[in-house]
Amino acid sequence: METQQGSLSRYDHFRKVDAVCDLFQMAIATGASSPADLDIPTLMGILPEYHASLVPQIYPEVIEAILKPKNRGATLSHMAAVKRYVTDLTTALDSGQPVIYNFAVTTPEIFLGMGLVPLCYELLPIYLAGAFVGGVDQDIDLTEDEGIPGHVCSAQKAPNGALMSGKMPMPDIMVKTTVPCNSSNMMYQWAQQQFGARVVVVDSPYYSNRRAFRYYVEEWKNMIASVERLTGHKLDEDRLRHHVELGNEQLKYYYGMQELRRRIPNPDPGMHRALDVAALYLCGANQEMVEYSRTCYQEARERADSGLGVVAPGRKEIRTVWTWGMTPHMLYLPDWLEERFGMSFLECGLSYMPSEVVGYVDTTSVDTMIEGLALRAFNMPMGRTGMTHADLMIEDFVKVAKAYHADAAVFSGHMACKHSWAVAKMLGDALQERAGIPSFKWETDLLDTRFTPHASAKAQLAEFFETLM
Amino acid sequence: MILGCDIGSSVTKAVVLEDRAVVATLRVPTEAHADKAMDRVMEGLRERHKIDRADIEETVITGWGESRVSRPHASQSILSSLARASQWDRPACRAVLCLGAQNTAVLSINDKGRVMEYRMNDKCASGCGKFLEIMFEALAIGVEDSAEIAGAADKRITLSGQCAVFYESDVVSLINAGESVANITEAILEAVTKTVTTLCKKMKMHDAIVVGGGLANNRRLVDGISGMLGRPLHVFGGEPDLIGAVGAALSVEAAR
Amino acid sequence: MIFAGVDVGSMTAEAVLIDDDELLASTVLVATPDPVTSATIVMERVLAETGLRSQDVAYCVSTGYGRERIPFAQHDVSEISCHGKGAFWADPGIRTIIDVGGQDCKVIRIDSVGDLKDFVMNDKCAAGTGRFLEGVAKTMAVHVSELGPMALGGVDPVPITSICTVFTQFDVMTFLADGRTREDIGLGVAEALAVRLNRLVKRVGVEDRLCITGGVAKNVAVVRATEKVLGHDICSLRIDPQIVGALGAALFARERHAKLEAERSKAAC
Amino acid sequence: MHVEASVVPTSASAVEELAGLPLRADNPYINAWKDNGGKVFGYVCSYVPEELLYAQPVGLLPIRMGAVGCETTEDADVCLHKSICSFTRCLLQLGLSGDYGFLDGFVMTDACDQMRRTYEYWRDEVGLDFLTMVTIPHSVEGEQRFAWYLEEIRRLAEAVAERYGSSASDRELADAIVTYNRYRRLMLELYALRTAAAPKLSGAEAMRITRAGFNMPKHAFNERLHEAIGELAARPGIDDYRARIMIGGSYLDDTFLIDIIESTGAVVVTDTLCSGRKYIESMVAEDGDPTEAIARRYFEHTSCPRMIGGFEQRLDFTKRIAAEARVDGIIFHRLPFCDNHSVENTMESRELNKLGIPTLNLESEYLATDEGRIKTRVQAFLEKLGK
Repeated sequence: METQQGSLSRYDHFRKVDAVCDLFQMAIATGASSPADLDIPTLMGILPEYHASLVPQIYPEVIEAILKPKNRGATLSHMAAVKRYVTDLTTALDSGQPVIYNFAVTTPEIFLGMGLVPLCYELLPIYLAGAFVGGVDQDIDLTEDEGIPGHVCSAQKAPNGALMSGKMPMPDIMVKTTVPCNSSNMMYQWAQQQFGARVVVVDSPYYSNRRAFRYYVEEWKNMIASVERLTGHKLDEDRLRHHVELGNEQLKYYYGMQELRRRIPNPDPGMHRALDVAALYLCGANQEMVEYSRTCYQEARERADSGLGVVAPGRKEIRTVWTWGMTPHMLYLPDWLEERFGMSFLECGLSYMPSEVVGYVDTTSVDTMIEGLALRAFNMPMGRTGMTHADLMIEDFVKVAKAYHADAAVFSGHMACKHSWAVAKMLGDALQERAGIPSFKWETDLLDTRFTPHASAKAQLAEFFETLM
Repeated sequence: MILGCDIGSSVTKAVVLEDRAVVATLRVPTEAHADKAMDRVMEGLRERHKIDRADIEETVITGWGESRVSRPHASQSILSSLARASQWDRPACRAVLCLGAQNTAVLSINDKGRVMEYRMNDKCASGCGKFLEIMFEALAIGVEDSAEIAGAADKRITLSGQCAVFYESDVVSLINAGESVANITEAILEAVTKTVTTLCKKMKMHDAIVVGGGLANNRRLVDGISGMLGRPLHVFGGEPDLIGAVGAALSVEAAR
Repeated sequence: MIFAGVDVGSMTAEAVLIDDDELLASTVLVATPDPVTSATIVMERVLAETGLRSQDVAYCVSTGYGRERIPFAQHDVSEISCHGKGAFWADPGIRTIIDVGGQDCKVIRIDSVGDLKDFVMNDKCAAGTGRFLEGVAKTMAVHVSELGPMALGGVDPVPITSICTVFTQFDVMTFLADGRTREDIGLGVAEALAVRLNRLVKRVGVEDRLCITGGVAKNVAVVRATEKVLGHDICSLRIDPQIVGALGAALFARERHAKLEAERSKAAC
Repeated sequence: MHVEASVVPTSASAVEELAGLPLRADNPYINAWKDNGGKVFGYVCSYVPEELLYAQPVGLLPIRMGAVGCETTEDADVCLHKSICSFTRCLLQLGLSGDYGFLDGFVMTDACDQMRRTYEYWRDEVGLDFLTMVTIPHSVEGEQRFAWYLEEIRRLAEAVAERYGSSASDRELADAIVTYNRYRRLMLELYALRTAAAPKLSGAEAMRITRAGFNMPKHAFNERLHEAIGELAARPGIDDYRARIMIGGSYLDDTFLIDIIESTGAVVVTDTLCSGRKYIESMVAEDGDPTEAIARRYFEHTSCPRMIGGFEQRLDFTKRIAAEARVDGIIFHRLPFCDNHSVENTMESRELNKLGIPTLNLESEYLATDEGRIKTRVQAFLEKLGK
């Protein structure tokens, strides 16, 4: 572990994410395959004080999950990639780069191409909520104490609280696509007002058609021009190409895994969906992230080739599509369900990106690269279905349910996500009528662990799998 | 003889089946202690029905207290118990509505009595028995008398609000505004009727709906829901609150 | 001169008589569903206590939920202002008041003369109110007044996670079933309530001195827990915290009467 | 199309007629319009270019849909989860229950996530002869965004032409523009009567009259409003009020909140609602290409909170209106789950409080019944103002 300095030690969120990577890597390095095998006292003895102080806050279920053979490789490589990303980010910030936050569906490549290391505003709270008990609850409270109501999305309340408490650096620029919702758009305006951030808008038109896409590409070009103007960093073709190529390679494995998950039994562990999404948000960021994707793909591939699935052999597999998405603060949930009920997690609203539509970014010229990245953003989770008629989301999931041979659907509705709650009924009916599978809807919050406590979430899901399956 | 017990958080319901026929029924307070409740059941069976532990071939438990009973027993999920009991009561049954103290559940079941889909009142307590208890406490009347009291209503009041607590303050405001108890009672029952009906409509329900649970005794509710659904509701054989217990006991019969 | 204040809430009704600046008498009773009945009874009681007759009262102000409908009150003032006024009379050093009522709680900020400066009221949710505690007490088959002392014996507070008052009662039942002690449950509930009050206080900020009014102020466990989360001492008033609203109303009665007198004499000459 | 001739006013007094105008199926003007072969189009959002519809030779009457009088949302709740705002659910309820059966068309926008997501239910469950959407960029900066909006409304015009076989000439558009500008000027006169030292009408009366304007052909409304203004000007003003209040926040067309405020002796003298003062702000240019002029006005008028980068402009608007009406305080209202206005209200309150303008933030359902709790807050707010 390198000695921490600069913004890495100054900002608690950076430090914490970096430390949790160390901890997970260490735990796996011990070779233990379950928490019982871990010699905690000895480990605590050799851990730096800060790291040791974090150990008791980590979800035991997460430790249990990452130590399992099926999750070890992916976790190790993912943590390495995140550490590398945090290092790149903090190094850039320490060398005086402006603080630029990007919304999840604007690809990092475009900023990396300008020699900027962007930080996805929502990303670090998502990691921390997954690893630590009540990970970002206090940050959410800080924001609500300012008068922001409970029904506003915690994906922005958490980072807002982190900014208020100095856990993340104050923003210079924030780049926001106006997809997917009013809630996030209001919270970026709030950040502009409270922290004096400069918000650059990428207007995402309603409709998902050619005309809308042309407009969207224009919006991207204007955004790039604004960021160039505000930062003095110019988009460099070769630098952009380098990161786009990394991204393309990552996508190759991403699509590959989507294919593998259609197999029976499904060879791809459910807990990876959350990691994959985080990886997608950081697509093209570094070589290690490519390694992560390759590791996931190859491990799944080997399982598939030897006819193995993530569900114990001989056990009935319950194949599920998660029509809203996973629940970040319950990172371990898919693994828990695989173990208890033989559930396998095929695809979710936050992981589905149609390869036949998005494909790979054409690296011929700056223009083709910008268009390609815009196309990916346009069809990324949230980007694709968040700002158009509900039909697209419904068609996508009926297609997925059929192509992936799903037995059931689970809608883990994030309470703040009004536009998807308005579709839930149509979606459930369509899946029942056209794919013949039942849907289970439950209410939760993306990051706030108090909305539906883990115990009650587990009880509700257990009831569903016990009763229907 | 098979003993089926539905240990609710406040009341424990028990039935004894012999050849799929009810030979004894019993209700005892749970008082938050599942084991004690089971002892009381055994005691009651002995004293009131002359049925000894030895006569019971098997005991099947369902409901809130199931996991809290230390004595060995078979267990059943409450939802499958509801499904089984309903079809036992009415073989044509393809849907169940259970109006319990803590939960309102709607199930659609196939001809084998298997649960195909279900909906329950989620975080929101409105529409469950406990909710009515609390509302009527504010009015100082009993749930059992509510249907009759509501009969005297002479004015239609609409209660908005989404959860029990919202309703409660609405009710208090109405009381303070001098509304008659009858009118408020009717408004509360109407609100619950709508909540439950909406829950039912969220799911494709096939005809022949059996309704069970303690609230199924409330004619005003049952008729109201049936009216809004435009479907007949069959109240579970005589003692609707026993539906869970009967279903649990039937699981053994089913197994054979 | 005698002034009266009557405070009709959703759970209790209080009446206070003052003679100029002296607190003559006060009465608290459990409210009936009808505020007018409650007000009438509580006023009769307080008068009976002092042997005074209703016509001896120079001016009466009502507050609380039924405030507009009290026939014998000449004027009504919101309970928010009344709690500020009453607490300030009891202790002029008070700047922040947490009032936990039957179905809602308020945080009230007052200035150096006891006038309302700012306030915040819980959104439509009875979580963290008197009714919340009552429900819990009922589930544990104890009187709500026993909850505080009992909770002080708690060592390992249970986690109260449910936000819904109704479901909290089911949680409590489950804790009992799982063999948790009433003390631990009581403490868990007190801490949950303290956390909710803290969230509310954060919205308007706190300025010393701080006090709690309403029935819940008598719950030692809640008061201590709140002090802990807030990181502020809570001073206890020299009067029954439950009558603060009614006292404030009586003080407003005195003010209002003086104002009207002044106007009348101005009109006369 | 002129229908006023075929409508027998319910009252000789224009104020009474407008303030008491029946809604929906009982509305005599809407019925007369249809009897004359006209079509009635509904819309909800103030980004729908009414002139463009009103100008159509086929005779399109745009009415702003509200849900006043809706008593339950039981059917809408089957479709929409409870985390969808109650106005959206009430409106869909009226659609499902047939109360809006008289509508020929509905022009929606994507301004609000919750409303836009009911499009499919209106299409599949309610069913209308004509249903379309005008989509709006989330920022008004930059010509390409305006161009998108302009294209959207040109497409709306084309769709209408395609469906009804005729389209509005520039002349007809220009007439509609004149009519609507007159409507806005008259409404501003009405507001001037409200903001007088001794207001000539209560906030509740004003809202009812405004609502009539949403539900009448503007020709007819302009005439009656003109008379009403005369009647009101002749009235003695209200001079015994306790405080001058301005309201703002979520969409509001029900007098529930104003009634509570005015029951405490205060008078609501103005607002910044998109269904009120903001709605009549700024005119359409009467020269140049009419469609483009219309687009400019609708796209660039004081924005909805969902418009990123428009906060300063909205705050300035609030300050200006508050000063114009010399208000003692501002009451911001939000519907539960309304993201746009809940955050906007909090942002505006902070800035206004810094300037010493007192604000109160309230939340209540569209079908609110908790009068007591709201009144307590309002009364305490007035007491805080020393009123």
